[in-house]
Amino acid sequence: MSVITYREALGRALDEEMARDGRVFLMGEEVGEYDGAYKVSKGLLAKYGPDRVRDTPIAELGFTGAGVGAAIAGLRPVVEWMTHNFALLAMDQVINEAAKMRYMSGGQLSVPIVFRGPNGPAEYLASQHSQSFASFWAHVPGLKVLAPSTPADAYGLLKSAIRDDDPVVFLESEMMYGWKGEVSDQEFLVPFGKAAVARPGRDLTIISFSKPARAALEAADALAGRGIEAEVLDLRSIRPLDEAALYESVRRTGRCVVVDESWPFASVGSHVAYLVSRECFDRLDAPVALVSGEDVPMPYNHALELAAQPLAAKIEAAALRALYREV
Amino acid sequence: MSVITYREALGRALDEEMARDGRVFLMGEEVGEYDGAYKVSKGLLAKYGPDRVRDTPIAELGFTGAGVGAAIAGLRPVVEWMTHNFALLAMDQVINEAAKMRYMSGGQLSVPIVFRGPNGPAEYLASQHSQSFASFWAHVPGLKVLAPSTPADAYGLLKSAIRDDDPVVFLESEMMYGWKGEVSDQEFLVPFGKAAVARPGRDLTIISFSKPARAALEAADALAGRGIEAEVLDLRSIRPLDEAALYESVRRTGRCVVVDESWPFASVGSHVAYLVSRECFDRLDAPVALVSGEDVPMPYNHALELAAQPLAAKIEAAALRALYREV
Amino acid sequence: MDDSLLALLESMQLIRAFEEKAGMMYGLRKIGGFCHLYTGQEAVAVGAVSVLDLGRDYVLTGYRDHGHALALGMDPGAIMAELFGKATGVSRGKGGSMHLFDPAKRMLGGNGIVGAQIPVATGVALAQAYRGDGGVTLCFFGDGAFHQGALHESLNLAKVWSLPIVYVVENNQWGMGTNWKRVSSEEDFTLTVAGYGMKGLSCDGMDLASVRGALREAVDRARTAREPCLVEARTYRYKGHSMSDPQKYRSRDDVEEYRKRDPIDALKGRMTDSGELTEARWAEIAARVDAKVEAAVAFAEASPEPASGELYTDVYSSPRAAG
Amino acid sequence: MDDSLLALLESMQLIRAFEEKAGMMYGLRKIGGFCHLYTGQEAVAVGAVSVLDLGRDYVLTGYRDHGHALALGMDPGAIMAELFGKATGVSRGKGGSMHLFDPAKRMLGGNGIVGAQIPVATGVALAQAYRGDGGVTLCFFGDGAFHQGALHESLNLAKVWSLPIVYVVENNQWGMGTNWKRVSSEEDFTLTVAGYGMKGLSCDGMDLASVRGALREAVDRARTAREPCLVEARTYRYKGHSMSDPQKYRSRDDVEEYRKRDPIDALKGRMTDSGELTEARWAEIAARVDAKVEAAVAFAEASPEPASGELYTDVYSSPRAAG
Ligand SMILES: Cc1ncc(C[n+]2csc(CCOP(=O)(O)OP(=O)(O)O)c2C)c(N)n1
Ligand SMILES: Cc1ncc(C[n+]2csc(CCOP(=O)(O)OP(=O)(O)O)c2C)c(N)n1
Ligand SMILES: [Mg+2]
Ligand SMILES: [Mg+2]
Repeated sequence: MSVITYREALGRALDEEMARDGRVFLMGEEVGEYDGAYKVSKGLLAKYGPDRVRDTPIAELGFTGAGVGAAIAGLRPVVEWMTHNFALLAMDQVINEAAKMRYMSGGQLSVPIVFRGPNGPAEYLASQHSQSFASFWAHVPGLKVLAPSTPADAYGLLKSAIRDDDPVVFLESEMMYGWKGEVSDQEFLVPFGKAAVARPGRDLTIISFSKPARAALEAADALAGRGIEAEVLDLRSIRPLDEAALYESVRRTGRCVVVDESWPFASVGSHVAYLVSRECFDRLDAPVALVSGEDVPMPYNHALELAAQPLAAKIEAAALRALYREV
Repeated sequence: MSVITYREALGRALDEEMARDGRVFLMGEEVGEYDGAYKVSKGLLAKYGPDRVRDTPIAELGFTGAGVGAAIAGLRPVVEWMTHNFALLAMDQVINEAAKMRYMSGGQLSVPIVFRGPNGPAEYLASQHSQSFASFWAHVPGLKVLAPSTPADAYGLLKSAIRDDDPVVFLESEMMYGWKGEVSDQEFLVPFGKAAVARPGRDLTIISFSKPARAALEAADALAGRGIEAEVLDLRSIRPLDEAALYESVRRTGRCVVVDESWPFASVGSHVAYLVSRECFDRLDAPVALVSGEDVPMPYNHALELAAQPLAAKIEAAALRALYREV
Repeated sequence: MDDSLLALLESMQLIRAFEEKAGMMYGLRKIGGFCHLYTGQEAVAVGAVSVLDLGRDYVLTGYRDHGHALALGMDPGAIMAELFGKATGVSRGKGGSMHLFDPAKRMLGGNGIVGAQIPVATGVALAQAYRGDGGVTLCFFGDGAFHQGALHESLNLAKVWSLPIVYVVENNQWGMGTNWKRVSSEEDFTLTVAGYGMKGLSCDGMDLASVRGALREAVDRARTAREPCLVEARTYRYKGHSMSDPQKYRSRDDVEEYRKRDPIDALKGRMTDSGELTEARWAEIAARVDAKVEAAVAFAEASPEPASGELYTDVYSSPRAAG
Repeated sequence: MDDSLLALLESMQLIRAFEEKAGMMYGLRKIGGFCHLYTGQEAVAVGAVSVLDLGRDYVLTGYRDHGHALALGMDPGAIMAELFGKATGVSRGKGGSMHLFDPAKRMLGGNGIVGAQIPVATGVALAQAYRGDGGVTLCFFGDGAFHQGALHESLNLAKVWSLPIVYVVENNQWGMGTNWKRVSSEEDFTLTVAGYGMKGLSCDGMDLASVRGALREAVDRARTAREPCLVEARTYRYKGHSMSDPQKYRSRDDVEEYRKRDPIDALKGRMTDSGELTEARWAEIAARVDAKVEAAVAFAEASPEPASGELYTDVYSSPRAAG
């Protein structure tokens, strides 16, 4: 066991997978000579050279598509988007090429590729640099979508993603890169489609993924101070989704708050909230609550920026309402 | 009153708005000399000339962005996407420019623009040409999203969209272009954010929008044959959403089926189903059902293609299940 | 006598006959949706593919892909079955006309989004360079696709990374109803790519020899010097853009002008004049081609529809991998 | 004595002083997030803007936009307040450093997505052409942005539609840590645009006169002949890409080389030598500039934060238009 950062966990996963399999390579803006805009790929250029740690021009559509082509031709590319915000430019290649290739070729082609980078708001970045696109990716059959919130899950899921034969969208966060956690020194994989019980509890279920998973835990701490034991589930994998785990928990607790930092409309959050509403219909003691990012572009001003996000206080308040307690 | 097609209704709206306001112009692939890939703009080039009916190269990102620029500089562009499928290439301009411009400029700039074209599956078009992107657009604050299913609504909403000071995404359908309906010969506007009661009923509420609205009506007919009176609501406007109308109806009927031809995950359909589940929590006699497009890329084979869509039989079955009746 | 040239003539004739039959089958509603015929452009696909090493090279193209598929030697029956949406189709009835794939025959599709194959093909060439396997990728697209940003980004990547790729613009002069001159800031595409430090070659797409000459040079440059390049093949499509195009944007005469320079007739004429081909031999070829096409139709007709359970297969590598 | 030249010198000095102060304020955590300073490139924005007709022309740029905003005469206090995220900022604290807008001063932003302003600017020029108002649009972007597909699509549109636009590549030689030569298939961007039938002009971005000469020609061509064109201004940024850049990719010496050719020092020197400028006059200018910058900081400091209700304003044209 070592305590390492989320950033280091990703770097270790990349390093190990590149060492293990010569078909694995990394490409993206500033991944090589600059050691990564957020230093995830630190040291990899020196170790593996420019063919396997490939700097690209600023051309998201082009290099993302080139990754798809390399994958159908038998390699296992990891494409780093400097942030997911810029991936809007590459959506056509991800959705119309990567996600559909296997299906429209009648199963003849595989696209073993990972698209990764920071997603969601960070600090003082304003509207074009503070978006969570989890809902866009999750909408699309053919893609797998991962959103770990701890260094250990980041490590184990990235390794699984690189070994997977399907296109995987991997959601990180600028804010999470510095988060620390215990990671086994032994190699391990985390499987797709398994939610984690980040904290067990019996009074209500809080479901989240990615960065807000920590706010969910903070809210659970605050609730514990009021004698309320919240169970916190961290989805880790959005597609496939561990529906069974969610239903099992909510059927036990009877109350549920879903937390998602994306905009609310047509989001992963509202989808999960719907699934729980439907599948736990007979066992719910209160409507499922959704605490999402506010339905606005992200403002630059920091107080407004914080107000736009699903911070712990909002989650706590939603939990109290779900328990019909005073907020 | 005249009986005209959805296509003609759109053409009439464009024609009238162009005649009314010299700032309104149409641009897109084949809108001019070809009279429109689906003939929506038929005759407009002859009437208004090439500056106001502007053919573009195949460059969705570029000409969509050019529309945004023209809008901030004071014109009122209508951008035709030959189909929404191709708009994935233009998403960055729609989301990062059009939708956010007002907000990130602190209210200084307006983007009065309409993005329109056929959306969703048609026939034998396979995976890259059969996508409904309603959920992508609806996710984004700053955009308004319209999805009329009748000629009259298409006419009245397109006129409202062109006069609106915000960016509007307008969802049509290749299959709907030939649909006929009565449209008043007098000019009229349809306001945003008002759902239509396409059929009144008391036993359950079926909510839909765009092309599946017709399947919902067919299902209601079939249900009527079984003595079940379904109320069919046609959203027409997805953003803003007429939440009050939905809740009023479901609180009355106690049962609800939502129909959306998009993929299910993080969709308009699952979002509306969640809202209804939450807001009508105490009044629901059964879980809200979602009948969506299947969670697969669209196959070419026609039988599979039909099986992938939310046709009337599936809606009827979902309604029966919501009524705890035998399917 | 040049047997290989005869084989190429037969390949062109197979495409011609296949496409004419596909058009008929569309009329009979055996085929639906978008169906883009390759008639008139046969010399481009056949000529280009003829210079490849099919042990290691790859081809990608757009939605007007029947010609490339046939030129690569894909089975006409499996292609026709795909157009019919049958389970025996190359893409098991899931892809249709625009999405023909057959990696064993080096065909990586078949793309419906104008220009989207360009970055993908660039990545295939990247894989070839990465492995150093000596392979070359051929990427076909139309004059209309030339204006997509995807092209610009890809040309730059290919040049900066020295990828073994040849971009082939099939300039059939129309992108749907739009003449290429009307939407091109520079009519000569080889000049545009020169601005990317890339060699551009022009050839007569109605003339097999001209296509082969340019492609041989281009493929050689890509393979041995890892110098990407672009070939513009000026050609013409005889039919409408897809089956639903009334073609008001051009006159019958324009089409007739090009039919006079028909690539099959031209090659046939030249070979007959030189004595390489006799009428009898031609009749034999034409009959064999017709029989193949008939057999393809019969195979497609007789083939089963995909089972309904196929709706949920091939979404992921393992069944029900995602919920 | 050339009063206008003195005014331009003062404008450059204002940008220099403003940016240095902004860097300090960032250090004091008054400013957060991405903050891209324009130091070193002053001659480009000031020179380019100086040839515009601000009654009808427009400017759009990327995220390194303080220089353009100041050159256009936007209020330094409102800009600094924006960087501080205050309610009195040009964008009411919602945009921040990357999103400065002021339509009255002809500034249409301020864009954080590399290259995204290029199609938007092309559309602004389209509106000018549509109205025939004689206006010209200036679109600034960096060497890194040159490889975005948005550029290719826009160049083609501008040329095909004869739009009154001038694209200005501020080639400061680095896109973050990437030297432009490493990612450019053709190092000379004017050659690339020639492939779009477009005139390309080069100028020395460290020399105000050179920038003005090229821009005057380009703007004139755009305005009178509706001929879009591109100007490459070779320049250099003295600071890191943004405030968090350790700059390991270049040496101190490289930066020093360019500082020797500092555009402000150069102009000052030339004007002093020719007698157009005295030390006393310069001291006066510098003092005025410093006072302006101090006042800007004081204004920003004293300004209120946006009210919490501002979170939901300016999403739509009318409040709560969407649910
Ligand atoms: C991105 C995108 N935009 C628009 C279309 C619709 N479309 C299909 S083919 C075509 C014309 C393409 O012309 P060209 O590239 O010259 O190829 P050709 O059809 O002549 O072979 C258009 C506009 C599309 N499929 N994809
Ligand atoms: C589409 C997109 N990709 C990546 C980024 C991250 N990024 C911001 S600035 C930059 C470098 C741009 O360099 P250049 O165009 O030369 O402009 P300069 O910073 O030198 O002014 C990058 C990669 C972004 N903002 N947008
Ligand atoms: Mg063409
Ligand atoms: Mg630069």
